[in-house]
Amino acid sequence: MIDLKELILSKDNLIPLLRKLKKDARLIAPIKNEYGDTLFSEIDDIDAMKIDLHNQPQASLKPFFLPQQETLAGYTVNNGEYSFTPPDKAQDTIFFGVRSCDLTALLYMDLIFSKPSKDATYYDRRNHSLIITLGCNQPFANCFCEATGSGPYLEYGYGLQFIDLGDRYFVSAGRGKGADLLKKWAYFFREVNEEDQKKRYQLFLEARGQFTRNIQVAHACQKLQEEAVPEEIWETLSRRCYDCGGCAYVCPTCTCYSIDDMAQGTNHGIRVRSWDACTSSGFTRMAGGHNPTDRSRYALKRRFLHKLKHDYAHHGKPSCTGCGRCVDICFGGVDITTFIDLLTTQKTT
Amino acid sequence: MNNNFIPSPAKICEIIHENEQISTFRLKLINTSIPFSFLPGQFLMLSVPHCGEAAISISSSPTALPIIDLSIRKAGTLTNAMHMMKAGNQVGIRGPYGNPFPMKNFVNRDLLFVAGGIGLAPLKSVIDYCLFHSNSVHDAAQSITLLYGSRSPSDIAFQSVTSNWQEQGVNCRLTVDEADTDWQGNVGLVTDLLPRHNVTDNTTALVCGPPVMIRFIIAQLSAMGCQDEAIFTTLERHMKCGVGTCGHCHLDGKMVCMDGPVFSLSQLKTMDVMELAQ
Amino acid sequence: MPDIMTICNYCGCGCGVYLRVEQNRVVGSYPSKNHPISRGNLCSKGWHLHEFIHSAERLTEPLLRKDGELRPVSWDEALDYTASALTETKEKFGTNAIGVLASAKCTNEENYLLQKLTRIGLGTNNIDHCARL
Amino acid sequence: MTNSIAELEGADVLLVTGSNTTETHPQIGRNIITAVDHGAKLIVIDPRKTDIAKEAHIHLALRPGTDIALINAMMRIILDENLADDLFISMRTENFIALRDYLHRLDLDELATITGINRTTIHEAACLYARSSKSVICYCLGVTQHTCGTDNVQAVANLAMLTGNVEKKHSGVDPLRGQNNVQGACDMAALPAVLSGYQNLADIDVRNRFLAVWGREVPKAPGLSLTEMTHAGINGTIKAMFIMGENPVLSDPHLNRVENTLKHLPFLAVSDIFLTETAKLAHVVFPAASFAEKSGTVTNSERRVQLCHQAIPPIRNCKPDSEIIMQLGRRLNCPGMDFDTEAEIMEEISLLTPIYGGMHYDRLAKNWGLQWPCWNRDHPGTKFLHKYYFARGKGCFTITEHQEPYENPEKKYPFTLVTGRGSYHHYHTATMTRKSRRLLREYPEALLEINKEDSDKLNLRDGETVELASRRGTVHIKTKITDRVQPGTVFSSFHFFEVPINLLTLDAMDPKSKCPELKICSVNLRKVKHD
Repeated sequence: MIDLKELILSKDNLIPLLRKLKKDARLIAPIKNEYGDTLFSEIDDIDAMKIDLHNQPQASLKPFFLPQQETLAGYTVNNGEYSFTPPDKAQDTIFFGVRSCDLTALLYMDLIFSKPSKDATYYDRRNHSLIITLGCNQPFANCFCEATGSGPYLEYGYGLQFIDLGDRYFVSAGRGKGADLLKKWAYFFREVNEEDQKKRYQLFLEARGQFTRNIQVAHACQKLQEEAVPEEIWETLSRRCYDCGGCAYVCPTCTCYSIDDMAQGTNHGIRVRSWDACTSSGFTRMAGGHNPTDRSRYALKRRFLHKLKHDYAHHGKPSCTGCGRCVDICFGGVDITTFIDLLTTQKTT
Repeated sequence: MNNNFIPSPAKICEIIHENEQISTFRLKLINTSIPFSFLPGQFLMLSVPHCGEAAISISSSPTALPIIDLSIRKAGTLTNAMHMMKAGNQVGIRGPYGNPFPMKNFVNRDLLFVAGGIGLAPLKSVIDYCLFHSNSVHDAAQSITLLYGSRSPSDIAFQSVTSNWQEQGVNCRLTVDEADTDWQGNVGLVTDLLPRHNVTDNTTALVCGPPVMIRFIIAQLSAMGCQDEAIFTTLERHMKCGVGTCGHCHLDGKMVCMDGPVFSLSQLKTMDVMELAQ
Repeated sequence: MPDIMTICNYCGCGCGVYLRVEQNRVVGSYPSKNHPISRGNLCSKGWHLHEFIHSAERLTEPLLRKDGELRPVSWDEALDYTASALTETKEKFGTNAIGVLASAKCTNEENYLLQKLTRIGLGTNNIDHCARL
Repeated sequence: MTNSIAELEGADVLLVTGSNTTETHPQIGRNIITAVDHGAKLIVIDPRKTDIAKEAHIHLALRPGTDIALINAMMRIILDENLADDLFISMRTENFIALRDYLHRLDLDELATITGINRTTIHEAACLYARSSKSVICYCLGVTQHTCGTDNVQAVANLAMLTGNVEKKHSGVDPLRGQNNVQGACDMAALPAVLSGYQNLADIDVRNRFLAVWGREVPKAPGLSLTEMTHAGINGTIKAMFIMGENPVLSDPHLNRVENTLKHLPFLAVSDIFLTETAKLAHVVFPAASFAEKSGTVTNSERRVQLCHQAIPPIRNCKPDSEIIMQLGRRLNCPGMDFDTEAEIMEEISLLTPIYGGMHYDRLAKNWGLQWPCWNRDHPGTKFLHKYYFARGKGCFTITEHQEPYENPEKKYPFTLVTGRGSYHHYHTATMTRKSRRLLREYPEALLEINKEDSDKLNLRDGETVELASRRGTVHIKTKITDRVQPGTVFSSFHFFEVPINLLTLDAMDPKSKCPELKICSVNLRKVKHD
């Protein structure tokens, strides 16, 4: 009897395996499209679409579990009667080629959306999902997952974890669905030998040495527990925040949202949940105009402290997963790494 | 799994016009088989057709169930639309959410309520609850005093309620910022009324109103010797979910909708809140 | 359905934006990383580009003023009425009594067609748009 | 723009004038900020302390409407300091001597007084700009929306030519285009005096070419400009109008006059996606498809022609504007109104428009479109203009003289009102942005920016409503006390129909560009007792 926790998949068998998986579920993987963008996309024709495992997917898995805009309920108003209908149900989905940082982010979202009771639409999608990750042998340009403890390989959380050993994948199974899958398609795999183990370990060590950015995340988290951030840091950063919301939208762990009604006619409409950004001034403004947040000075305070101070205090680790997506896109050049650099290089007064 | 965001329809049974800006909407759930209970200080997410939702604190006492009162001031789109509604119309509610006032702590205490404007709404729930239990040996408060400030005589809300309370032994002191010719009562801010009252070891203060008022009253109460643990307020923040996930009411590591909206001063002092800012 | 690439409808930067479509509704907009202008981010307007498309306030029927009020009519009626009103103006006051405003929000093809129509269909060079505003 | 947007990042000195770039052109702002972070120097000319001005190494907060005086002063200093690019001037330009002599007659102290900026600061800015060979100028409507707009633009061009900062990568003069297809609408000749690709309406060869393709003669006489059409009043020569996707009732200056003109038109047809303030005045309103419901091309600020793809079918009974125009055209017996696809229309455009000569859909689909001029199928497009020659041969220096704004503050109207876009979240008349709940939430109402010094004098609180009046009209608006504006100046956007700020603005026009002086007018403000 072979151990179903760890197996080897020859690269030749990848497409055949995915083809089987696709029979029972929607299959989503990073696809490089005609515009040169690598996006998680649904695979209709597995032979025609190019799965791209060499570039970082532009967006994380967040849009699939907490979409930019989703319908929470439909409503009707008839003769003063007001009623609501629940949204469509999720379908079984397998995600392939997910990076460690993005799965870590998903595990964080699981936590956020489990209290006080499980968020219905989020958990509906989550319960219908299986995540197959790909450990990172080579970090991307802006990555710093080592510093946030969310990569380059993972210990848990995945359905299956693939590690690229060159001509083959080292596959580890998580509990439940992942293990079942290996059992069902065992004939595609072979057992792990000592050579495979060694190579995996070697690659892991090498991967850790290849980060180009040295971001002092742990130091920053520690420092935030101990002392207040100097006002001038908030002001320097906030002056450069041009209110696009991009950092929050591309962030795999930014879960802030808004709920609004969208009328579709005089007597019906939909209640939608959509991404929101705590960096925007309307985020905290109350009806009547009063706003407890002074954006000109603290536009970024809430976001950075939430990630690095409060979540660290609550969960023992920051909710930044080091995916680096927010790094090059900030209009003012004031992303979370700028903050960490400012904070950790600043002399204590 | 229940969809956390689908409200239950409720009917507006009665609308009490409090003043030009504030009305109290008396609601009843359409489906009476839905179990519903709450404690003073908790709030609901109110849905008004096409307007979305807003967090509104319940102004009636749980002892008045199945009646649920929401006292609402015209402030934005939703509240203005609410004021256009008529008795018999339906709205949606979900909740209750948030931490209530620690009612058990109020037994045998001298309760001092300080409110400004619509801020009386959540405190009204507490006062009604206390009065309901005033004959019970185990649940009654020692005494109840209310200091209530309004901008002008025509802005005074809950007029019949306060006179009713007066009859039931509540020491009600009303004041207005600007008097008109008919006004016989106090003129000035609530902060002017407060020093005329005794604060003892047995005083528990409940404060609700505009942030500036809260700030000054809390400072005064502390100066008068009131303990941090015996001063309570309820914070108002923009909220979207009520269940601690949307992030809007995030306050220095806490969620006002889950960890509040009722906070004691000792809790507030550990947080960075504008109500205490200098 | 794969997301559709288009160009942002707001300012003159011209960001590459993907529109996310579900059941014939646009439910999201996000930047292209590879596009030379957007480079992985949009401004606040761009990130919310999809929100006005399905607004309940959209015009959905042709309207014709009857008894002082705009009332829904068929396309044929609206177009016939317009064509005859323009023809009548031309006959009565000459071609230069007609003025046309094109749009900096519409496509090149639409602007091209409109100035062509103005110049040879209506017979005037009275065409402009809000370039200066 | 003569440059590509991406080139800005490589510039050494950026001079931004009359542009609130980070708010109105966020991606261009992003390039400028990146350039600054990489060590480039930034000079901003703007009466307001905008977010981009806060990043400036030198912020020239001039008195509104004194751009020419400022640039003339800078040029004089450049001459005095021997920083002019003599080789460039002799090889590539003409009429330099006249400009030089004119500049030498100017008194620098007097110019400095006009602008309200001290001489040393102007000196510093002039030298900074002139000393670099990779200096780029970005300007926007803050330069053009003046009675002297054309001269302002010319002054900017003079400055660039004087220092040889044109014709190269990372260096040039870049007007930033406001709307997604302002550039394209101009290219397509939605203009009264040119044919597509800026071809001369009077040129007989051009006319013959159009006649051959269109099958009908193009009228000879140049047409009326937008302002001439919409401001003629009840007795104007225009008796019927067709307006596609514009809202002049809110966007144009001196609104009373626009509304009055349009209201009294015997016939007005409007095609739009929303019932705009303009559409409300129409006799016929066509429900147009939005950008997501049609395909076509648009041309951005850097002359890049890009494809837009249809995402969804037109909603309900809407139709794309192209369909509306062609159906109308056929009813008017206009020839050539039977295109099957957008690509087919572009083929005709390419045929008639040399700068679009190589713009075919199959090419545009790749590589994010093409930048004009693109003369033929093999041409790769043009990243920066004026590479080997100015469009008209040599660049011509033209003397520009300072002229006072049409209105100056005086006793009855002591403040200068500057208008523009007011936030990251709204766009023009906010017809679209207001329909987005989120964008509306971020900036829900019109605000009048006023300096604390002025608000103190008038005893105004932040958020208090004031009555704002000019010689033409009055609006009520909430104040926002800020140091973004200088004392004596107030600022407001024109996004909100509830506060139609253009009731106040001037329709006095630049005689050459016909661009109205929207940017400045004189106003008075008064506290309003309890609302």
